[in-house]
Amino acid sequence: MTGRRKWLVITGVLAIGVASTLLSAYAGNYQVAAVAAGTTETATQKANREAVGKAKPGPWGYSGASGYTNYLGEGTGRSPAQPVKFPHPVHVNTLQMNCVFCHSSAFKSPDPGLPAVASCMGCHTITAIDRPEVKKVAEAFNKKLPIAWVRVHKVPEYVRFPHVRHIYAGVTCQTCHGQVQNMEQVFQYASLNMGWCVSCHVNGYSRAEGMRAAGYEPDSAALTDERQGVRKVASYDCANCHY
Amino acid sequence: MATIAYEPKRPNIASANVQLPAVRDYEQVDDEIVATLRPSKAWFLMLMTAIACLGLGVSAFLYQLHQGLGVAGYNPPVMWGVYIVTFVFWIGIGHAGTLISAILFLFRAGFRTTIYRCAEAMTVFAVMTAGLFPIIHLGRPWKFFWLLPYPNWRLLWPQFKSPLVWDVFAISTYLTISTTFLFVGLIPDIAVLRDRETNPTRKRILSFLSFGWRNTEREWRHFARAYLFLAAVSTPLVLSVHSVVSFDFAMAITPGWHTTIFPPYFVAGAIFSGIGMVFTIIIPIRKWFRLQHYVTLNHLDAAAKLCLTTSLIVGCAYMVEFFIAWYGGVQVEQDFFWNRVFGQWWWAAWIMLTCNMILPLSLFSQKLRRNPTWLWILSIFINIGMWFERFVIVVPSLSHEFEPWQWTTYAPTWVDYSILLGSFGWFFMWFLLFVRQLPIIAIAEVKEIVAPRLKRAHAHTPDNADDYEPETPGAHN
Amino acid sequence: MRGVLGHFRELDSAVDAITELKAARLGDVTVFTPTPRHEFEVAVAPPRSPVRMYMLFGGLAGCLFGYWMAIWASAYWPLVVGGKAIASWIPYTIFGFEVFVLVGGLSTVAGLFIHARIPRLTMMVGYDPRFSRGDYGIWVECAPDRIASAEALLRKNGAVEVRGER
Amino acid sequence: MTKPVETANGVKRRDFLKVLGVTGAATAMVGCSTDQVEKLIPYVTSPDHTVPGVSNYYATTCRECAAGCGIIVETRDGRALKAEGNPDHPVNRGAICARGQAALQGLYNPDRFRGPMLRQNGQLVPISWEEAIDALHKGVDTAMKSGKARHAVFINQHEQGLLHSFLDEWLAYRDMPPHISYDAEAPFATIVANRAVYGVSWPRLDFGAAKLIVSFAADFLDGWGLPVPQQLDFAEARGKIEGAPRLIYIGPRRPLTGLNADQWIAAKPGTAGAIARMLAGKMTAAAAAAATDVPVATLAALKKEVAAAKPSLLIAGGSGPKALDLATEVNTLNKSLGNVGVTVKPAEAYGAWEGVVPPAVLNDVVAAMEASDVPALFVRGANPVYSTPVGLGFAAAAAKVPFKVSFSTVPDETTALCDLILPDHHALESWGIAEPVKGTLGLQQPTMDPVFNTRATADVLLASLRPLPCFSCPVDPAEDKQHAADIAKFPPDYRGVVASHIGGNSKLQHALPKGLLAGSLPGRVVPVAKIMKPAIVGEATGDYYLATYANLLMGDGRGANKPWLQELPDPVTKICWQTVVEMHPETAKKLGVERGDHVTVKTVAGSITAPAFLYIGVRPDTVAVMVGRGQTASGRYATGTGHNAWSLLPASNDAAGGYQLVGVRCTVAKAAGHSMIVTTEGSGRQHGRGIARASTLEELLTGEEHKPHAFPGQASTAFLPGLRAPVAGDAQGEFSDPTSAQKGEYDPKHPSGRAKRRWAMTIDLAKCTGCSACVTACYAENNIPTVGAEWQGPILYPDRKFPGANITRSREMAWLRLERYYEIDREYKDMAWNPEHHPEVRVIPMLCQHCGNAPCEPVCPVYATYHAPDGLNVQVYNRCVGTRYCSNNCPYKVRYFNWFGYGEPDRAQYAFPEPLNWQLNPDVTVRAKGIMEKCSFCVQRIRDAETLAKVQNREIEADEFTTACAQACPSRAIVFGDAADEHWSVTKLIEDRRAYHVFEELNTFTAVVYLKKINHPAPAGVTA
Repeated sequence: MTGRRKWLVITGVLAIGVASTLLSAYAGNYQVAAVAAGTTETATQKANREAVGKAKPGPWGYSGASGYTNYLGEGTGRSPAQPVKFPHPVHVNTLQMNCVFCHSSAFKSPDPGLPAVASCMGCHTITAIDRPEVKKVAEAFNKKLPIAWVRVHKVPEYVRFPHVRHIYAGVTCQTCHGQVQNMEQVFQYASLNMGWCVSCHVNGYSRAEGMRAAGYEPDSAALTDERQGVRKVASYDCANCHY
Repeated sequence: MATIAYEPKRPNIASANVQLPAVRDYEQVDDEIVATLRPSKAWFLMLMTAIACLGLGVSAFLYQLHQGLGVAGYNPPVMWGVYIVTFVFWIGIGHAGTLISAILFLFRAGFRTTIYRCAEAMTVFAVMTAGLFPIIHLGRPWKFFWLLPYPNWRLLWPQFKSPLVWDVFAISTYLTISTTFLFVGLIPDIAVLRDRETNPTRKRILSFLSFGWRNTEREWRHFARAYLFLAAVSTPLVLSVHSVVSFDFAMAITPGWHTTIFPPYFVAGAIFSGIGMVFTIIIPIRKWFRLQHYVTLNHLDAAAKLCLTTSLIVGCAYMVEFFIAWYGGVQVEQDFFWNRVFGQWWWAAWIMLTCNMILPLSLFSQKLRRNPTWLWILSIFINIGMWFERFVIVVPSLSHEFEPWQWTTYAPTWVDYSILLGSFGWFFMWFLLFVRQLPIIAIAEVKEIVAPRLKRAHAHTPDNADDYEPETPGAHN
Repeated sequence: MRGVLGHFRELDSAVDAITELKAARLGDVTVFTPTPRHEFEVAVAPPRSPVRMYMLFGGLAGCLFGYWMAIWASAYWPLVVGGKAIASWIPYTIFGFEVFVLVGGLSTVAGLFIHARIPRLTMMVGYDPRFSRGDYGIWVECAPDRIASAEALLRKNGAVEVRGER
Repeated sequence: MTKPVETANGVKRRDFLKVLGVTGAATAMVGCSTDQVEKLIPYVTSPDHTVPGVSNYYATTCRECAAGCGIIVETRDGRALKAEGNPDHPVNRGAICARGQAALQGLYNPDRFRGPMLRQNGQLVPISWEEAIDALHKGVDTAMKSGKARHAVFINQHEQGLLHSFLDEWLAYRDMPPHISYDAEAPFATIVANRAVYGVSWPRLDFGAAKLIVSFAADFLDGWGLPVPQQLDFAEARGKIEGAPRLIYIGPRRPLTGLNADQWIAAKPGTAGAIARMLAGKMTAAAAAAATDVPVATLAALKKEVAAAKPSLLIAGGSGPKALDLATEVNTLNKSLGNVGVTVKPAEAYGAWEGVVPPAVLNDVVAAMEASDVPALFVRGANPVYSTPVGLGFAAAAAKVPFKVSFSTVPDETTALCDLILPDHHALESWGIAEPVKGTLGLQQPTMDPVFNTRATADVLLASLRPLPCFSCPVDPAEDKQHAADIAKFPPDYRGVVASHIGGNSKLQHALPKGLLAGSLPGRVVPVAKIMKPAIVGEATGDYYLATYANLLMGDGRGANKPWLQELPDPVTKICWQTVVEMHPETAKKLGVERGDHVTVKTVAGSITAPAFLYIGVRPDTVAVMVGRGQTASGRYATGTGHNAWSLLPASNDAAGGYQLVGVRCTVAKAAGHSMIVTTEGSGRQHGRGIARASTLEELLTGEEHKPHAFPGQASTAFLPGLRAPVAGDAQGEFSDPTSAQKGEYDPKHPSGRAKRRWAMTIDLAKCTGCSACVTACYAENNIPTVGAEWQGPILYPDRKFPGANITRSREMAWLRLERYYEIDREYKDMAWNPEHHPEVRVIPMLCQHCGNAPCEPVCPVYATYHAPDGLNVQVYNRCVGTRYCSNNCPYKVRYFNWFGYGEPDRAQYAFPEPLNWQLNPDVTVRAKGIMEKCSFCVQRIRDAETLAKVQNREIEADEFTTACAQACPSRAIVFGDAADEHWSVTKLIEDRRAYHVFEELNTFTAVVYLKKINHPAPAGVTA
């Protein structure tokens, strides 16, 4: 080995080490490419954003197409099969149902809540009663059995995440959960790791970005805010979430 | 050089002028030191004992890891106990090596030459042992890496104002630098071993470890420079490491900890305990390996003087602590010191005072300084005393703080003791492996003080041949 | 590379040979010695070792990095502890110092390695295992036409063995 | 409330609720568990008015003692989480004691009966309710047919309400005599004397109106009478500072009331009556002194003082042989001193003891049972096998009863004897009604669905009347018809009983939110105990007097299986998980006994061997033992913990029919063995450190405040600033520069606005009695594990295999502790008995002081503890690596470490065995092993208040919420709030002239400010 090659190898290994440390450290912290205030979204950014919304889970339950799959196992893209194949797109996009129609306590409780089986039966005693998945629901209801959904988004037990505070702050659901309205099967959209949470708390939340993340165009007030660089900053005190 | 022996039987040798009269030439050095590397049955037995102790410690630690720290004898608010005591103890031990190899090198103290390798290896292994304890003592040891500054997705960094983070830096720097120092010094010696080795596999390994050292004058020149500067930079490092460790205590407001005297007091104590451990190790080694003509009584005498000096400093520090507690007039502090010496913890305090302050006074006698048996016995007392010094600092302070309602006592359990024993197993395992694999005495440096072969002049005669001790084996001519 | 290796038993003969070789300007002289001796340093009169510069610059860089790291990380997520300043430079001196020693020490060793040209994988040309034991060696790297005079010079100064090598 | 949904595959509603508590799944924090498959299970049908993750509050009545305090139970996702005082309730006015808090641990007690059980071949086996009711039916039938039904016995734990008349009606229908409303804790002599002198069983005692309070062995702050209202009134009176009453306590042992007293007169056991007679002028001071062994000068001074102080309040307690004489004499004295109507208010009587039956009635019962006359024994709630004097021989007699039924919710010594167990609902699952104060009804409603397969006793009794699918009854249509007509007189269920009493369902629904309405309960004629055994004192049988007593926590033994109450140190001795023999150090010296050495106490009735405890608050001729521990079959926490002091008591009553607890003669002898004392006390004196400070009114008024603790060379003890600043002591660098733009969240202008606040607390030591209710409130709110159970101790220490093993290693986890200091200058063991002088006692609640310059913060290597912008000293559990350095550097020693996995269900040390874990607060992380925890100033409540304010688009209002300890405090000594906002009451209290910080010389700038205790020395004219 010549001297030059030796030093090349040494520095190369060091550089790879540093790069992979940084990558593993910060992957998942920033997933929605922040669009600087006052500038418009580039075509790539737009394509990425839309790809995220339309992504489907991959063959191993991981969404390769989400664009943000973290290969270090932080759970992004995780998409467990659910006992009932509930089609969010049909309910949200086609039927224009709001998220809080079913997840009704999201704006009054730390806990977003899941619809009671009876809520499903409010409509499904009349509509689509012959679909196999709806039949499952009806059967559960008749047997007075709850449906055991598999949890997709979860923060650890030592984290308090009050949904109500975020809803009142104007954060769109899709900011954290992704465009569930376009997901045939819900997958974990964001890494939900601490850096990801904190980035938004520190750098602030732009309503326009949130609306774009939700898949619709920002309203004029949001656009004005964005032009003026208004971002909603939150507390990043540790005891905000950990107690 | 003039002979400065006033009396042949009771020589008083300047520390800088310690010679090796019984070592005649370079070949003898090579042969005698390489000869120490043969494993023996006794060595295996000792190694197995060390590994068994280590095994016990490891099992106790695993048990503690599973059950929780509660299996150790903690008695809040005594939240630190045997582990931190042992940590400081080993860190202290780890001070002698670099002191001897670096500081005494800068001071040109000749008696360091034959003992420094041993002391330096001891340092590295002691710091390796010490470094385990802050992790063992953690409530969640698997999270220890949170103390290291590395980029992470929590976007959080260590708290750099904490003395524990200072510790992390001080100890890891110290371990790195002392390991480097040891290894750099070993390179020429490994080259010697390489050139003497006949087994091709071992030769290959040694070749690799010697980095292709060729003994050229160029190599020696840069080596000397690097060695000098490493020594120069290690000198403040040695002083800083135990100062930083003492900050763990001095930065706290706990009575008995909150004193400005701690850094010098700890450094002196560390050197004292380190020399003690050097005696504990080198005296059997010189006997078993028949190296009495390398580590001569003059060497031991000189080291014992250093030991005595540090003992006096430590004793003075104890007295100053008591004086300041009284003179400072802070009642909490006064209560605490009374309780330490005459109250609840009198036994620990008196073990400390006896072993560290009173017994070493015997070293004022040159007869005892030159008595290896006494030095060895004393060194055991010093080891015990220095362990208890740390115990006396850590435990009584915590058990007798500001809040009388929370005064308690402390009793370690078998888990504490097993892990303490395991630490000795760990240390001696490494040390035993070292003594049989690598030269315990620096070959190249010994050669430096041995007279070279000359064509014109007569062979160099030692100046102080009279100081040669009759207990040395081998011919004396 | 080609030259002559002289093998000496005594220190003063080797020193004499070096002095003469240098005067004769036969070629580059490499001295092998089992232990560093001042006599060689005088005879070879090499330039000052630059290793100390590694210590200086490595140490300075480390010191700065130590301070910077502590200050930057504290200010990155400012949390007040015990009413102390966020960037408390006084305690951060410890980081300045420790990283100074760490980087300085390691760069010194790097300097040693670079200047002593180790690790060396091919080393056995012009080397003899006896040089690590008790004997001295002089390797004169010279043009083929000067080999004979070099050999003569070495022998004259008391070399017990002289051999040409390439 | 919804009915539980039982499902085919075993998913019960309470199971899925476990995972529905999404925001705060109460599992231990063991790390990020995103990889685990976790199920989210919704309701099948949403219950009305229930939002997942949002608490509902139900007003109900506490049944832990007879007082009938109003409580509000917080429930979330169908589970009761916390009991808090009902602020509108006339008895407890929002406060709640430790025992009331621990009702939840009765509700979720892991040892509760899961359903009805029948004894077959000596073993209790589970049966179905149909079988159980059938068995009851048959048993009652047999009893009736035996012709002895009029001797049947129904012992019910005394409680106010309609159950009295309901039971009596039911029993009458079955030809059985009225039931016995039993309460071993009832101060019967006082009740009888009150009825005789004041005409009500329990008048309101208005401490605030009195200038002098003299308690004759009435421990009114700790378990005697109605602890909460008494404590509220007393603390309020003491909190007045100017015009606050002086308190004198008379009795052989110094209980909590004695510790709070300005003077303790240590009269011989059972002789306080002599002092009362002396005060009444029926006895000379010298004679009284001879009888009581108190210096004459003390008594003369007392007489002068009582005569001078108008109005005064004399309270008679006592359970000696002549307790009734004492109580009558004292009540008469009150009358003659003109205190009735002024400090004693019969017009505002409490209903607590209406209908309670004297324990002496049991003498008849035992005699009848011994004679095999009793065909059936029914027990509900009470535990007469345990909580009766061993001399009565209840257990042996009860064994002769052929049919024994228990309606108790938890196993105890009595159920261990019973043949049929028909577990009632816990009080928090039940309907009921009480008349806590004359003219006001307190409602009791279920706060959650029953935890187990239990049924209300009234419903069971009703069901047993109905023609069931009765397998064995003879079928006779005529009889059936008659039967149906008879039972039609009874309402369909007990809820119906309650509803019909107050006028129908709609009225009930209307009244439930407040839990209160006007009305009254039917009176009940108390059966008179016919046989009264003469009080025996056993003069000849020993050299010492025995004084047994019950404290509020264990009571007569009913608190013993609740780990919160076992773990909470007794407010006086500070002992938990253990029964000790309290003796004066001089006595111990005489016996050659040291602290912890075993001693055998022997009376005519029995003996116990327990460790000796040196207590300077007990006369040298007396030893004291607490009752309430030492059960043999009362569940995992109680069984084998401590010793049973009931087993020392002979069957001896006073003239009123109450038990004689004090004054039995005993011998005390050293026994083999030594035990560690399970106590949380380190050193019981302050060593001059100025932790709990006191002053006198005179010093306050003259400005010559007592400054006993001068720290040489230290900063002045003047009130330091810092507290007012949002971030105290942020003294250096960028962040202290007011013009700096880089303060981050510490800038008051930061959008989060956190830095505008400084949460702080004041604790008024003049009010604090040391009752420790705040401690239990803290346990309940913050998921603090109890660590004292035997199996939680260090597993492999051969010397620590006993309950409280962890506590002998000071590993209790109480974030808030009550320190009790004697103002003495030497160790207890060196204290001599001096009847003239008894040391002053100070108590101080010690919790995290949330220092502005917290010493714990800068030593943490990972920012697990730091100073939040709103002034909190935060502990981030999930960041903690467990170096424990913070605790070392905390001068207040208020940080607690998780030595074991107390919060991890799969460990031996798990502190919340199912279903105790249902109580865990979902807003607070359950800490894993290896991390530090401490008081958080109830940060979850702060965050909740902030969220609420945000959602309602407003600012947090002053005094809008408070911490759990402040909320519970029956002395109202703790006030919490924002010290940076002048509208909060805490801000004014901080300015009080009595305010001080503990260890202010350490410049910690604490956020907890104490207000000095005020001592009330005897007025100048009367000093002896």
